[in-house]
Amino acid sequence: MDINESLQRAEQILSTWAPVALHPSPERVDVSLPDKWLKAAVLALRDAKWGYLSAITGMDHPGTVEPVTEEQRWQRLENEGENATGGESREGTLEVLYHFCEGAAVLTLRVSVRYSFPVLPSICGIIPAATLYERELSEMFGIRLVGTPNVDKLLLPDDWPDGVFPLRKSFHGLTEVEKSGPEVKK
Amino acid sequence: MSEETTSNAKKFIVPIGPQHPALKEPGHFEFTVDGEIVTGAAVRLGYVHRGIEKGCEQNTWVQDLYLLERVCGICSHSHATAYVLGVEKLAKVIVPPRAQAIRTLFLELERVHSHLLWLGVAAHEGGYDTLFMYSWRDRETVMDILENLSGNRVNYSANLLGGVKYDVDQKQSDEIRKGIDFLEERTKYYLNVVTTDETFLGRTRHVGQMTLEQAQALDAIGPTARASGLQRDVRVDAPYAAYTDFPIKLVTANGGDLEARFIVRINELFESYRIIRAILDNLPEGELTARMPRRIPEGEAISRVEAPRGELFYFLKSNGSDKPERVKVRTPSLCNWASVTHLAVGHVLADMPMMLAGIDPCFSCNDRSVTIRKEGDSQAWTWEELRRYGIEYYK
Amino acid sequence: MPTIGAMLGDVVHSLFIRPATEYYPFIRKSDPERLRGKLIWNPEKCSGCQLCVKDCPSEALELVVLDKATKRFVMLYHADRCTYCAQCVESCRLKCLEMSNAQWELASLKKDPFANYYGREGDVQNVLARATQKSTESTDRD
Amino acid sequence: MNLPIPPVIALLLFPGGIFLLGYGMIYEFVDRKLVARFQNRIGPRWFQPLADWVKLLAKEEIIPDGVNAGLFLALPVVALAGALTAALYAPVAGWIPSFSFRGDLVVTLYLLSMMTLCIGLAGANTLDRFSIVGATRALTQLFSYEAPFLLAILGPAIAAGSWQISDINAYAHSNLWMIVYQPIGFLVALIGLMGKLELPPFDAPEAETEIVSGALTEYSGRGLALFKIGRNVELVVGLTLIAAFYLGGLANPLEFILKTLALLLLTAGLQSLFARLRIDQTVGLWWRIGAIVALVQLLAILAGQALQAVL
Repeated sequence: MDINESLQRAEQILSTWAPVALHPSPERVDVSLPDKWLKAAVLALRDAKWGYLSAITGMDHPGTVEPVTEEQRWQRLENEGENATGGESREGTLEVLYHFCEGAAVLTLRVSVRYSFPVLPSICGIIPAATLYERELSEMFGIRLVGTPNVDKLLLPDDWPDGVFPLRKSFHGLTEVEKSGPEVKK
Repeated sequence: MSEETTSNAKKFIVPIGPQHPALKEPGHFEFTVDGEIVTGAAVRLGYVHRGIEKGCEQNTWVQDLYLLERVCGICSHSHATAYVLGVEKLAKVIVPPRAQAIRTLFLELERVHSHLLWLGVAAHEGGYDTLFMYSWRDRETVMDILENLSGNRVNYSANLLGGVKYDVDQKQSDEIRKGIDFLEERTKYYLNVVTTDETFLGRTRHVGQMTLEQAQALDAIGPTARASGLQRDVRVDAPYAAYTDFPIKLVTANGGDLEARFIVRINELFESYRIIRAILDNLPEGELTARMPRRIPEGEAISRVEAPRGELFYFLKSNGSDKPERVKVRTPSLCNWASVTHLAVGHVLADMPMMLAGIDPCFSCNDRSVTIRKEGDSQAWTWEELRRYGIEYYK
Repeated sequence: MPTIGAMLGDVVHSLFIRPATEYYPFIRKSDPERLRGKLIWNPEKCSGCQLCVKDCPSEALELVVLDKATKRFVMLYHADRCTYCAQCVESCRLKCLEMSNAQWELASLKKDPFANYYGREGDVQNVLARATQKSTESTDRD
Repeated sequence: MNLPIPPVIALLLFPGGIFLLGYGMIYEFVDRKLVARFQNRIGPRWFQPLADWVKLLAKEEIIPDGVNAGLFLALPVVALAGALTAALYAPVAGWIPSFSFRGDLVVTLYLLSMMTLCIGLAGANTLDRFSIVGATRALTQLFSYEAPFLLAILGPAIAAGSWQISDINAYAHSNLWMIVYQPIGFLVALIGLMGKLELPPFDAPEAETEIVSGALTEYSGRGLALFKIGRNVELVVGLTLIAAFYLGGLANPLEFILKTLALLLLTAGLQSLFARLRIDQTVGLWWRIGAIVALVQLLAILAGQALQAVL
């Protein structure tokens, strides 16, 4: 199967939801989507029989974590003048990459969610095999997947504390969380 | 995962694993049975979760190579190759052709050892211990070849970022050829055994049958998919390393049952022997390594390798430093679980180990992230707790 | 053609040949030439660049620099931590490291035999003395 | 050999009791060694079964929660006692059976089935799921091989015109080996014995890759040791009966050793040749082929005898 043909077909299928497609390398096409259109896009791919779901990758993009005081904000406004961003601490995002493969072509659907609302629709209804990937994603990154058939622990121990997600950048081991975690919950 | 049945009868669940003689590695399956018939299946992984993906973010690119090689003991070279190919893509380094050919040679030798290992394990699950013993005896041949080539039976660490460590000289080449000739003879014998032995066919024919449509819907990969007639092989679809120069013929079968999986894997062995011989005949001359920067330029790379069990998927993200920002590993076994849990329903319990073995699961491959166990009231005991308990008990 | 007992030939044949099992601790195969065993360090050429230490995935190497100008180094090699990947051998631009094909049976009741010191006699004594001093200091404090 | 042995010695020392336990262990060793050699392995050393047994005896016996403790402890003893009692009616070591009466063949066959019944009960007694599945399979298998096995043993009995083991033994000794004109019966009996002993390929009741150790999963220490030794004894008794009936009788110890070892070689070969049969395949094999074939053989014998009487 020709790579370019596959990629063009993918772009065409997805053009309704994402007009812009990037080509990071000759065999790849990257498409950014808002989360509300994820299911529709996946369904369209499935209906057109384009490739298979190869993997779901999660990525953590932490925001600026240090809290900014009022004083610092004024300071920054003075220093940077009109271009100042307001000094708001930027909220971290979690990016989820759905990799589809057809022959040599790799299509990546990129969806971002904010830390404060890490919710994505589940695609298990369309692709049953996605359940394990989704379970891994929600365990490792704390993304809640609405409609996924099974939310039992897949990889982490059963007594893993809630709200601790090992593949987030802020995770450096369990010891402190362990001490304070259960009390906070109670 | 199991569909609720209308009867209110108490479910009878047969657990297999995490410690169970059928599984040489820890994984947990719950089969809901009605008599001997399986009515539901669920899987729980993570017992050998080692935090490799997280660990990769804390090590340098060079160190990660060896960490990732240890994701799996059987397909270690596939993991290392997927990783180095991705990093080389990021760094835009062209690897000398001789190095690529030697990588491919190792990949195929690894496939030979993995498929022979699987043949033995699957036979053992079916209670055919004689086949198990013989296939593992013959597997020693390829293990010896690998040991002589790289100095190690597993974790060959033949790869380097930008090339390979070990060259193949004439003497070794002759040794490999001799070993391959012997193995080819034996493989023919095994193909005959698994396709004609009545008792064994009774355990494999029409067991765990997956149609082409099901394989497509369940996103199966590797030999499991190819046994259902699905033409899916990264070596053919997207040739990497030296597969462009030494093209692979796609091996498929149409049965979709366990017998077909045996046939596909054994026929793949013949294909591997052919490629190994072709590589030895036409080994390109030249350097073994290319210079590699210590800091990898910013970017993302996807690299796919056909491991013995199916497509291995690596996603690498670099932030321009000497450590990766994100390493995502999607191992082939993870893809094929769905085929087991969906197809188990309706089969008898006795077929379950065979079906589990049919996809050649690799639990170390599945389990990669962090495991730090919490002390206290839990079923998972830490080593310390266990020791303390032991001391208390024998006081 | 379906048969019963397809492995009959092999099974009967086995009665008349030697078992394939190796009598391991009693009879040993010779070590393959390329076997990756204990690491050997040659101090003559070392420049003290620490690349091997930096690249080691398992923190098995420590290079103590006593005096860089006169090339007085002591290499501490933990054979128990080593994964025998040979990355350090490749990383070394001056080729002062190599893997011998000896000592691969790593079983011991103590950790001590795994710590290998390489370097000039006097320097090693020096480093060892410092190490013991440090450890006694720390126990004193406790 | 016809030396009279006092009952106490016959029970405790020879040919029952200690002798049988030791001899069973030797046969276990020979069996394991042969299978190993068939698989091109070395196999265990000569004292391995003894070492296993001593180790098991020395180990703690764990009585799991939720079982009837009395039954749990009694079953291995009953199983072993059944096998040992059966040995008293069989011409073990080529000696005349220690005890003998008309119809003792039927009693012996029942005693030999005690083992499987005990294993089934032992499995059903515990709450463990593997045990229960194993017990179900063991009993299912019992129902499938028992009838053909019985029919296969009946063949020689009818030919000899007696239900007494010593009579059949004597008849077999003085006539043409029955394996020659009842080959089917011989095969069914031998394979039936393998089913009785749950040897591969009939090891579905204790298929380790599915149900760990089957009905005996919860047994440890002495209980397990007794079951194991009981099975060894049953192996010896079973081989003795088949050798006595089909291989021209057992008149002296040498004949006994040679003939039973030859049978053991055959069973070891059969063990290593096949993949494990699923329980449904086992049942199907016995009822669809085993029972019918054995029945045909029996009818042939009866017809032959009727013909002989007419002539």
